[in-house]
Amino acid sequence: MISIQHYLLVSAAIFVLGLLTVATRRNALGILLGTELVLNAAALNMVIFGRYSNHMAEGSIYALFVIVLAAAEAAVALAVGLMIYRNFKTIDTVEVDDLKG
Amino acid sequence: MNTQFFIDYAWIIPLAPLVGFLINGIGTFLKLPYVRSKTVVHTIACGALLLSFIFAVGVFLHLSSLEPEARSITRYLYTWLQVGSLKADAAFLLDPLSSVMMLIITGVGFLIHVYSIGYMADDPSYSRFFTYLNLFCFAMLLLVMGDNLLMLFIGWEGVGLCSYLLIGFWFKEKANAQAGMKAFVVNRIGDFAFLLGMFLLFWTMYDYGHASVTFKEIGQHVGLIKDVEVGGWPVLVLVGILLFIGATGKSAQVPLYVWLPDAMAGPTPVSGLIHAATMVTAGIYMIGRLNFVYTLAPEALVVVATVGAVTALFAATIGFAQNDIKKVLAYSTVSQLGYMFLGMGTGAYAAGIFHLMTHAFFKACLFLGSGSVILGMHHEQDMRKMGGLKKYMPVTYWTFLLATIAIAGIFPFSGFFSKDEILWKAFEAGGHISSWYYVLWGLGIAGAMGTAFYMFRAVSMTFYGELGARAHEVPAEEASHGHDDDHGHHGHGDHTPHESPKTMTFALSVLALLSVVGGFLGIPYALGHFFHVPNFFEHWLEPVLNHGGGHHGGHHSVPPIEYGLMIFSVAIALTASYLGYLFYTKRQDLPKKFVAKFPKLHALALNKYYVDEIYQALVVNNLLRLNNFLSAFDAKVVDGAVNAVGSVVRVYSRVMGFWDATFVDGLVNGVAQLVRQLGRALRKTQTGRIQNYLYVAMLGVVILMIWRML
Amino acid sequence: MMQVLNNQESLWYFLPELALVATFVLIFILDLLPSIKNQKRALPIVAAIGVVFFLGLSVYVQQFPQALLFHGMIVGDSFTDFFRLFAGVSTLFALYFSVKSKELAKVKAEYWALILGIALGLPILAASNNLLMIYLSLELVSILSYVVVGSIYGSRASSEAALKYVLYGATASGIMIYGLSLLFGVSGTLDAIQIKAFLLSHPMERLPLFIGLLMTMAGFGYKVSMVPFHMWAPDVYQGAPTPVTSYLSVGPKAAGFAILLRFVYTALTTHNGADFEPIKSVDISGLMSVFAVATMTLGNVVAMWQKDTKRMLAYSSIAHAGYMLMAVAALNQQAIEGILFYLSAYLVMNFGAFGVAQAVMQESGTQDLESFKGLAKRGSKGSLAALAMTVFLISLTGLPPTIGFVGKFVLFSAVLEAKLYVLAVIGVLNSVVSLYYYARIIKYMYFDDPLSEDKFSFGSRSYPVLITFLALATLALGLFWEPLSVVVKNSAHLLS
Amino acid sequence: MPDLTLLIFLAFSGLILGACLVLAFSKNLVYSAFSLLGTFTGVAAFFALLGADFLAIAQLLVYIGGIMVLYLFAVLMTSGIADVKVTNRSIGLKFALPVAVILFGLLAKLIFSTEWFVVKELPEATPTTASIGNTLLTQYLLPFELASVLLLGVLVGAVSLGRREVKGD
Repeated sequence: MISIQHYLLVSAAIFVLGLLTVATRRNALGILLGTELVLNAAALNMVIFGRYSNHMAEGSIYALFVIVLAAAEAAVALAVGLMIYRNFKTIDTVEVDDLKG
Repeated sequence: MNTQFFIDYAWIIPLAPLVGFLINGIGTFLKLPYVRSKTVVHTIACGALLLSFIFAVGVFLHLSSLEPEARSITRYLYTWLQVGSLKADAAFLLDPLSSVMMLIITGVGFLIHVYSIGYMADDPSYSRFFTYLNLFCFAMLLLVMGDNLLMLFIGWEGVGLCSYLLIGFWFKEKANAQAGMKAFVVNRIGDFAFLLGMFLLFWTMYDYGHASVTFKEIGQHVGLIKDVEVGGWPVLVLVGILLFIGATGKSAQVPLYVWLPDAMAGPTPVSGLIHAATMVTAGIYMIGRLNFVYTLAPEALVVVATVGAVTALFAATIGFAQNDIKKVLAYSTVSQLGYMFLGMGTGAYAAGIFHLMTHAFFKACLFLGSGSVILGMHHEQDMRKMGGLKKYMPVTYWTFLLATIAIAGIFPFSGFFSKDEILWKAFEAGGHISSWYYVLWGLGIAGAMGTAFYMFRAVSMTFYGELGARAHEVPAEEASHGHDDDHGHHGHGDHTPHESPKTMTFALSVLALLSVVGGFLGIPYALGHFFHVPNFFEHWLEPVLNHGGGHHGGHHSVPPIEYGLMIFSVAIALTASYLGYLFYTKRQDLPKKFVAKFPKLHALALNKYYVDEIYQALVVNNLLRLNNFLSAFDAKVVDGAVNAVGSVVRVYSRVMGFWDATFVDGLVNGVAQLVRQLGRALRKTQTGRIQNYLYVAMLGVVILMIWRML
Repeated sequence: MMQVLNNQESLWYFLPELALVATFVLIFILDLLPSIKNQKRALPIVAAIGVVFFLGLSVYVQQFPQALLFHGMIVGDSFTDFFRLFAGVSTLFALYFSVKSKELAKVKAEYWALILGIALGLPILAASNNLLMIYLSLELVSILSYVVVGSIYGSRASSEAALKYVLYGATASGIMIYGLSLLFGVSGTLDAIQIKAFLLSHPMERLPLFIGLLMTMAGFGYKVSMVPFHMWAPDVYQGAPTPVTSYLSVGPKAAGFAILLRFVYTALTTHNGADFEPIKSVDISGLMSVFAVATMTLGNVVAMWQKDTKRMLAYSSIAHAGYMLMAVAALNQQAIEGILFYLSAYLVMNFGAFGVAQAVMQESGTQDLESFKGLAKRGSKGSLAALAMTVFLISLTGLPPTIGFVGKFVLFSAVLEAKLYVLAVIGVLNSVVSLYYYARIIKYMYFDDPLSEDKFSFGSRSYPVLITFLALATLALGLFWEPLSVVVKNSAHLLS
Repeated sequence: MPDLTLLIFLAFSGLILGACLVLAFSKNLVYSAFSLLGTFTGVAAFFALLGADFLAIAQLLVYIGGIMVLYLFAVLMTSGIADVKVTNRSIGLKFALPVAVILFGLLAKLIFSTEWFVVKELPEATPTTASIGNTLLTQYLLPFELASVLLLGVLVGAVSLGRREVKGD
């Protein structure tokens, strides 16, 4: 039988790999892909807990909002990414480091 | 005359200078036409002080008409702040102590305002100067009139602010601006301790159900926390010492005195008002006001007395070898403040406050006299270029001489009464409290001898002999002209010294008169009982300072030793005075021989015991060396790997270096340097790369998780 | 148990926000009219009028009894009312400085609308009682901020700031909702009040609570720029348009503190007379102390090295967050009052400092701190600017007689009342350190020679008036702060 | 029967983890972007397994139909369609990887040591669409409306950032 822990473990793996991605990728879009993983892990967690605590509606709605907001965030982030590409001719974040110190 | 009126309107005392400040300040700031007229400016400024003085006198008269026990009136204005259990009113406490301080501030302040009319006559920033002066008086009055610690602190910070403004008055000169910054930073250290002490007192009282910052309530309930300890220390001793550290900053005691001599960069009236007569006495006033705390903390009192006595002697010996007339007076001020602290630390609060008052008279007179000399000499401060001024500036000479006799402690001038009272109380405490006080008394006597010597040295060099007879002693590289007080005026045609204008000599004369007779307010019982003259001053302050422990009042029998000590100290003062006169007039060969024989000793005093250099060598240089080491380390690590982990390691090592140095050296410049190094290291973590930022966030979460899970 | 209102009943409480939404939409509609589109000032004025309506209605709704609104989604209490006013006032300042900004001369209608959108998010974030509302309103503020940060066309700095902000924000909010999901997982509810009820009736081990809280702090901490979630702030503050920077450092930061306070106090502590006790053994106080010390120390020591005006102010802003976090660690009623008071003080002095900085930077054309040199000697406007800046800097340092001193005083009182002596000492030491970099600007302005001989000009007649007003407010509130402290005292009661 | 569910679970877990690993470590950005498809599908399957039918569909539609396509466009626009090396290199992996491993360990410890809020008897999964709709329009009306304001803002904001893109050329 699949227990809650199994689900949570998969979700934790997604979360950690997402964080690893954002902390190491050079390409701005690569980092964004990582954030999608982090958000998906959280949404999955909500559904898992909603299911096992018999608060399905709440968990689902939360996950739904996560999906919606992730989409919104991605739209803005990609627009910003295109802007960066215009101004820097690259989306390699290692080269986008005028501001530092 | 119904003096109740003055009590009802006591708020006019601080308000008048504030209004003067606002009128002149706004005019100056907006460049309104009326500030172009010097008459308008100084009429407003002096008028404000005069009004305050009249009301201060009124308050004094009213208080003296009351029964001694009733002489404490709180004038409530409005609730200034209230947070939780902390409540502080804007309220004025009118009692014998604050009324004495008010009289000194407004009285001496008024004279110095009048003096400045002449002194600053040709300065382009005339109105700005009077603006600051008024602001200062306002802040100082807040400090002494506030009925709670918070108002005292506000005034404390306010007078500091004015002091920096006035030191840096001619801020076009870098040295002045730097002197202002030095004073600012040194005082911050003191203020930090002061705040801590204040909070500690408040919260300890809070724990015992009497949270209050007003002096009256602290005084009533402080007994409750007499035996409370924090980390093995009686809390009141900690409070006393912390507050005293604040006082060493503001009142220029060892080791935080270094700013005061530099502060002489400001205009001379400012030196007279702020750095001699009033602001620097804030620390004395604070101890007097909180005497009930100190009385319960005898260990703190010993610290106060010791620091005071050491400062008194230490600064006096530096005074021996100074050639700048204002520097002599500056070190003399440091030394005299030391006496006051010695008095406070002995538990003889009234004597300390008494010396505060007489000192305000004669030191203001001396400073203003030196200003008059400087002006007469066309902005020359080096005494070696002076001499023989007696005949050119008679009024200045006589007033200066009288004040010098007063400060030297020669009977029956004011300085004798106050200083002798302090020394006697210290001696007496040697028998009553601990024989340690005998040592302090010895330091004090030695300092008194030094004071008489260097003051007469100054008089001789300035006023006797021939003008410029000593100028050849000035090394060529030092022969700069009027480096401090130069505000570019005076047609430089006539170089003969001349007497100063009437406004200045008037102020000098009044102050000289006070220096001569001021002492009779506090005639010691030992002398007074022959003529049935009581010690007015001590009686006046008794309602405030009656917690003085076992050895106040009494006085029914006078031990013969007291007369002996009196004669002894007068004899010492006379001898030293004569030596000071002799060495610098008839037998000028003697000091030269002395210098030739003990060049090192002389150089030591001339260079102020190399304290500045020691600070530099011990602290700054060592830390610079450490910094070099760190920088080298830095370069290697940076070359190795520019990445987040490298930065973390660097930060860690810096932090460790920082802690080491703090505990090993722990002084101003050094800590500042290390904080800067820490900042530079931490700054490198901000690499400009977003994934590093996210990595730090992840790392932070993981570290905190580990911290809690293990 | 307090009243829980349904959707229709709650609408009355929601009038101020509805006014903002209406203005938000109205701006897009007006933008379609050619006559308005060509009027450069028309849309910001409409936006400002909308905010004024919002403020008026906020005062109006204060008369309603406190209640849980929209089935417990948000809380209508005096704490919310306070942050409505706070958001409104700070938005008005942001609008004014945006109008006067040369960087933003070319912005279109959407900029003004998005500022209003952010303003809408602030009070809702402060009022959120439900984990979903927390996430949603936080994202509302964040996502719209990403856009306005990048609103200078063709500017490398602006676009770099936007990129860093969006990547950091997305990750931080991701970590936060993961943490919130853990809290949901142990309590089975999304409602903060019910989480506390559950935790009280079901004692449980600290670990999941602690980790949930820690991860949640990533989201809150990134909003208030708390170490180690602060790293976006210097870069974004430097690159963003100056009015946006000043807005971010006041409005969203305050809302971040609001939700931090509300969440910690509602869900994780119990009321015990005047004190708050953390539930079970979740050491909130210890955790927040660590954050506070790291935040203020880092902000202050790194600020000393900055040569860029906005970057320096960014680190200063981090340091100030640290001071307030210290009070969060105190966990008492005074701490809430202290933070609300300090936020108000910070609003006045920070907008003042940013206002002068913006004028100086526009006049000199650079963000270099050295453009402040000799400001006091450059004509009457120059000395006004220098004097006002000095007041703001003294206030930011926390010296009397300014509101900054009173604010610090109140904060430290709260910390000491909680007996966190070490924390207070570190805080005071930090204040001393901050003196160095603030005093440096004062030195530049008064003691150094000007780089330019021209008389200084604000470039607008109303600008110096506003700056003077802020400077006077900084001083006046430092001396007569009773009214503000009464407001704060009344607002510091969280409904739970 | 339980074995079948377990099998499905394991299969999709494998899919998710594999996709995530590709996403995190592949040197080619296009591969990473496509691997997101695997993760999203896997998570959608998990939603289905957990009985969240509506959410599973939404995940497929929004993520795979919307976000995925958006990403691919962005990848191609910023890298140039003709550009063959769409690199997606990593930096600091040797520092981040240990931290990530530790984090996963800590989370695993947390997951297994915590007593989660779980009902004794898991009810049968019922269709959730209706209840979600109901709840959204009653209890969760405010977030629902607020999200619409947010989306309007995002729409305008993203367009405004992008519009300049066109105008600049």
